[in-house]
Amino acid sequence: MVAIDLTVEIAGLKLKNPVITASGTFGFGQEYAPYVDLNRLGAITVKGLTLLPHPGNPPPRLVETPAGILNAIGLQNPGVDYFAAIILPYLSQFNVPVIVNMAGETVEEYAALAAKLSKLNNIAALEVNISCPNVKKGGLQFGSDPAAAAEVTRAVKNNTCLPVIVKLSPNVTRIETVAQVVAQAGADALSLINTVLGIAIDLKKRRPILGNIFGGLSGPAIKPIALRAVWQVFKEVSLPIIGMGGIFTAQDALEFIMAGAKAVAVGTANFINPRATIDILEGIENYLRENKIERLSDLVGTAHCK
Amino acid sequence: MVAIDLTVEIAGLKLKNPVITASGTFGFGQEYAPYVDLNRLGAITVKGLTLLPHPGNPPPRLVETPAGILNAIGLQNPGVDYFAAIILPYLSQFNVPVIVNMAGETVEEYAALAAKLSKLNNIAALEVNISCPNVKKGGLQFGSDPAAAAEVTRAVKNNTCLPVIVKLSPNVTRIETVAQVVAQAGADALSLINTVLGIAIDLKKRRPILGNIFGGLSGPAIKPIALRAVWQVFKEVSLPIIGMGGIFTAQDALEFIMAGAKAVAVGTANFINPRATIDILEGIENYLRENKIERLSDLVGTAHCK
Amino acid sequence: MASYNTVNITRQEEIAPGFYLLSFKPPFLVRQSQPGQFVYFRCGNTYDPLLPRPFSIAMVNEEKNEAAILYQVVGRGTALLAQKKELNCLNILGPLGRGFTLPPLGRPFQPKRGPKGLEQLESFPQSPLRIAVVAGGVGIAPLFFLLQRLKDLPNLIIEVLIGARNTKQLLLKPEIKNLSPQIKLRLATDDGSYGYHGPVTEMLSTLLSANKVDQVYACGPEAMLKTVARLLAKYNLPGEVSLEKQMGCGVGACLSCVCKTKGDKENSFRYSRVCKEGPVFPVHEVVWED
Amino acid sequence: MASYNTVNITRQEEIAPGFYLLSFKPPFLVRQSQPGQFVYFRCGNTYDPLLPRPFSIAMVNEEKNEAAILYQVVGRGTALLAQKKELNCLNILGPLGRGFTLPPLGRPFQPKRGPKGLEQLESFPQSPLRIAVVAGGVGIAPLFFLLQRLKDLPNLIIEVLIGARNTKQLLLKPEIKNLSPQIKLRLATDDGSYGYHGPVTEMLSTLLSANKVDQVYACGPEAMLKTVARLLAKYNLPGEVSLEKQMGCGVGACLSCVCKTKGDKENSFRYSRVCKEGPVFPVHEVVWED
Ligand SMILES: Cc1cc2nc3c(=O)[nH]c(=O)nc-3n(C[C@H](O)[C@H](O)[C@H](O)COP(=O)(O)OP(=O)(O)OC[C@H]3O[C@@H](n4cnc5c(N)ncnc54)[C@H](O)[C@@H]3O)c2cc1C
Ligand SMILES: Cc1cc2nc3c(=O)[nH]c(=O)nc-3n(C[C@H](O)[C@H](O)[C@H](O)COP(=O)(O)OP(=O)(O)OC[C@H]3O[C@@H](n4cnc5c(N)ncnc54)[C@H](O)[C@@H]3O)c2cc1C
Ligand SMILES: Cc1cc2nc3c(=O)[nH]c(=O)nc-3n(C[C@H](O)[C@H](O)[C@H](O)COP(=O)(O)O)c2cc1C
Ligand SMILES: Cc1cc2nc3c(=O)[nH]c(=O)nc-3n(C[C@H](O)[C@H](O)[C@H](O)COP(=O)(O)O)c2cc1C
Ligand code: FES
Ligand code: FES
Repeated sequence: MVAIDLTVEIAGLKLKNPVITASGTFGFGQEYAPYVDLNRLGAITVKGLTLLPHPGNPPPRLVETPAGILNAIGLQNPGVDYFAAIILPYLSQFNVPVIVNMAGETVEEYAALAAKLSKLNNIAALEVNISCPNVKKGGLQFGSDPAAAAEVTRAVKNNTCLPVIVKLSPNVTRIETVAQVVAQAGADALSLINTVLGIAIDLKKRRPILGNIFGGLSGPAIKPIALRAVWQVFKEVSLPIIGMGGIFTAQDALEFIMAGAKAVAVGTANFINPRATIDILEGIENYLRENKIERLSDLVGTAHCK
Repeated sequence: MVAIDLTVEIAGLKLKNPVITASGTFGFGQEYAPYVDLNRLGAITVKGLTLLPHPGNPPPRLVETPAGILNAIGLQNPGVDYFAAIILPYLSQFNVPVIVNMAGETVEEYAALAAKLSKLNNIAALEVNISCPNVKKGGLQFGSDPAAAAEVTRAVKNNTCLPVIVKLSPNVTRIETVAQVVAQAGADALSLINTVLGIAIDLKKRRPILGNIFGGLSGPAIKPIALRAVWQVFKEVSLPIIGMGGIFTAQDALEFIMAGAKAVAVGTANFINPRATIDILEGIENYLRENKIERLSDLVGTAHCK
Repeated sequence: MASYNTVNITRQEEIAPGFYLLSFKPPFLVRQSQPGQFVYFRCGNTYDPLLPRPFSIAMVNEEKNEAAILYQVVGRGTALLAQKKELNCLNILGPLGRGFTLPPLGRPFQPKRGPKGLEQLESFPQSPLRIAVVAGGVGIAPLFFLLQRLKDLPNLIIEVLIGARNTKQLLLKPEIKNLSPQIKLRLATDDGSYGYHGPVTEMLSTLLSANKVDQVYACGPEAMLKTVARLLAKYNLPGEVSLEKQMGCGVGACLSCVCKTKGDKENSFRYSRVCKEGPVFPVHEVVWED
Repeated sequence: MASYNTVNITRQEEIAPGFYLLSFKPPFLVRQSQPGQFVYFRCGNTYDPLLPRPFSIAMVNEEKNEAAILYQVVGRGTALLAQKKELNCLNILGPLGRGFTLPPLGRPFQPKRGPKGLEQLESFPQSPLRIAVVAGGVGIAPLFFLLQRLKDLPNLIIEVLIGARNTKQLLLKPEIKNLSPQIKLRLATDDGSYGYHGPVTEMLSTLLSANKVDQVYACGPEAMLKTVARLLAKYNLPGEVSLEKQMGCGVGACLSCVCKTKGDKENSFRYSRVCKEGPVFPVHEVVWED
């Protein structure tokens, strides 16, 4: 039996395997620790963190849709200080890189948060969620305006030595353009994709179901959209890509890798199968073994070759 | 039992009820005539027509995805002359308004097609599909560039006296902006939404499944996205909206109406249930009766009221 | 600690039209589960419906280490579940959440957050403690398991109040009577086809005004629970309610299932997770919304 | 004309591991259906899997007006279908598409499009006509129905060639023998566990080179059909093949299911709908791709 090399390098960060948890779907690791040996994960990306604690959106916050879910959690989180004092020490027990997903409503907030986080030990990388409303620019998302996306990226880069992964929104006309712009602004890697904007209506109340009206669509329903984004960005931008969006099985993960992702993140699937990450990891390994592919990296982007 | 008023007026066009077939999913009506009494439909929107016959994309053209399908038919159609000679006379036997969905690769093509169609009898309205690659501008879709969308709209308007419905693509950063711009360019109504751009990978061949690589996602999976588009456009633009995207049941249709659609189009659902249009029509009527709503129009946009 | 395992259905029975009792050998020791806790599992195998569904543990058989849920078919998931047969398997996550506190209640209240006059409770005659268990429809599910545990406790007077649409939907009547002869059962139907004609909360109101209740456990539709909360506030009595919210993960990770609970400051609130801090909450901690 | 109706399953049987024969009373008169036509229906009730699945009519019983399909479990839809029981209902659309042309073939070819030497066929001895029916795996399905019709025609010599992975997957052997003593059955397996050891097309090749066949009907994996097409071109013989493509509507409306067929001009092609112009095509009309 040949040894299979599952390691991945993303922006200087070495992961023992490509399976990462997607931000917001795995809490701070703790809740899933009874089901998953956290040490086996490629990395853990924690729930989106803000400078100050955030109460989040009024419920209902989640609604099931065909083969998907719409969520509008609204960044409920205990803030960076609590994270530093309580959560990071907990996670540091494990032998797993911690990626911190960060959010803010102004460029300054992102900058300050990056600076604070960079003083902490045991953080492997920052993932910048730019699908947040830019309150200074009328609430339009940073991620839907290439200039604002670049500004946030620069602000974070200027305040950290950690690898910076920028997480792009699919709710744009050309995701490749946003990718290019944040690459130029210094991003070290890209996460693709965040959720797709949607709503759901309550027929009985004749009102939107979610407290926030709008929500983000995730799960198998968006897999074709996410794969497309990975495909497009891989073609035009040379940064490493963490692919996500509807990855439920090893097959799904392999499709993302063939489309150009170096690593994959598992989100909604955790809710359906708390051991999804491990099942996917083992499935990828089996696939490589059966197909006599010694290095996972040999598979990245292969679907682009004729 | 009170009489229920299901009539809808869109851009001066009176429909006996709000249930329309979505372009490309109902052929030219003929194929579904064994299953559906075409006279009962609010309108039939035919497959996208071009000036000259079009062979379409190489197969595979369709792949099933979770709660959806990806298609890349590529506008295979017999061209406007064949349509005028053979199809339109066939459809004219029925007592149902015919909406002609039109496509082109240059502004001139749209203009010429509009002029030709406007000379024919028995066409109720034109639906302008702007999700086509603009060959003169490097293949970017007309619909993803507000200026190009406006140009196409004006070109069609200048060459017809028929009501002009512009069908918008969801693959844009702000669909409201495109809606506003085409409204200013003279559109009489809007169809929302066309399919969402996606891809699928064949794990065995390690290649994209579709002959065209990219395809358009439709079906229940995209319903939250389509509802969101209707909601956003209804808020900012006063043109009548034909809502579509994953409408499979009367409940779905009613949600679109509450979100702001005056009429609805049924696409992928026809494939799953060839009588979907009629089931939806009857379901809407029953809902109105049970809820003692005398006019369908009283329900349009109600989800926006607090 | 919660577990995640594949188990077989040992029995599935339609105990009333549209209501099913489904038994299984849970992947956890039923002795270690609390009434009010729930299990979380998928009713089908495809991506639609996608999410697992939460069901309260309704019944346990400690000798056989069997548990059962009692559910009503309300949508697609429960319709799929109803088609399952013996030996079909389920991937069960559980037991999850915080269950009911066994009596006497009152301890969980911090005076500063409790309703005025709570101190009175502390001076109540220690025995017997008069408990009202109030169920609306299928809300009897977690309460039946609670009754299985309460019946063995000393010095309790237990009144069970159940309200339902009609006679047929009054669930588990004989089973409750069999639990213990001490349990007094009062029934109400919306259509008057059995027992009291009207909402179950009116029966509760009568008992409360006659000063016959020291504390309450309730589960049922939100509107009913709100009325229970209002009544308990009026009479300054403690109680616990089991809430329902749409869930994502079921384990506290996604923050989907939150409800408003009282915060540290006057009129402040926080969002608590029904799957983790709940589903059972002290009635006075919940901030009820319209 | 095709119909769309709900019907009950009258019987479902696993005739070999992973292969099922499912009988139903179709909503159409089986007498009016042609071998090679198919039915289109959903295997589940939820949005995943979403589309109906096409299955060839494999068998009819005209007295009882029953039809059957023979299918292999290959994915989620067929796995769901295999779980169905008698009396479960299906919403069947059909019969759809263009079936096999009864012999003699040859008529559908326009000389300008046919292979060179086609004119020879017209001068073949009128009787008996030697027909080879070539099936790969579950491809026997439409061909069995074809045999049910062929067996009653005069002046035919019928050879049935079936290839499969292994003995177990050689389907409907006894049923074919029962059809008529005249039918000669030749079997091949990939693993050599029964009959000829190798692809079924090698048996066909031998027959063709011995000049023992006048025309061919075939159904099976695309690679097999391509080989059949190559052989028939080589020997200038007519034949028909049943193709498979992913379908959307099943009725010709969506243009999803196209395959390349010869166009009017030399080397030109057109896209033909497998659900409407097919699934059966004259073998020489198909433009085979790699
Ligand atoms: C902690 C908890 C314990 C529960 N215990 C029981 C029980 O013992 N017996 C019982 O019959 N029911 C119980 N429920 C409710 C049960 O989970 C829902 O009835 C079930 O999920 C509906 O699934 P469905 O697919 O049939 O309905 P759907 O088609 O999904 O929806 C039908 C209706 O149920 C609501 N619903 C759907 N999913 C949920 C969810 N996850 N939580 C709450 N409401 C939902 C929808 O809003 C809708 O109004 C419990 C809920 C919670 C949160
Ligand atoms: C005209 C026609 C007649 C057919 N007759 C039979 C028959 O008699 N017996 C039989 O066993 N099979 C038959 N098939 C094939 C059958 O339709 C597929 O095996 C079935 O749709 C697979 O469904 P699934 O959900 O189990 O597989 P999936 O999970 O959908 O996919 C498994 C594999 O089947 C392929 N597939 C899926 N859907 C289709 C489709 N609609 N058309 C073609 N390939 C598909 C996929 O590409 C994949 O490789 C026929 C196909 C056609 C087009
Ligand atoms: C409940 C929930 C909460 C999420 N919270 C965050 C978040 O805080 N920050 C972020 O960048 N993405 C967040 N996401 C997006 C996911 O990380 C992921 O990008 C998306 O869900 C697509 O992947 P999936 O389909 O596998 O879930 C959240 C998703 C869900 C479902
Ligand atoms: C097979 C197929 C072909 C389509 N062809 C066209 C077309 O020619 N022109 C067009 O404007 N939209 C076309 N569409 C888009 C539909 O009209 C509709 O906007 C979309 O499918 C969303 O609705 P649905 O989810 O109900 O299918 C097509 C969709 C499908 C599935
Ligand atoms: S369901 Fe995820 S936190 Fe409660
Ligand atoms: S499946 Fe729609 S045209 Fe054939």
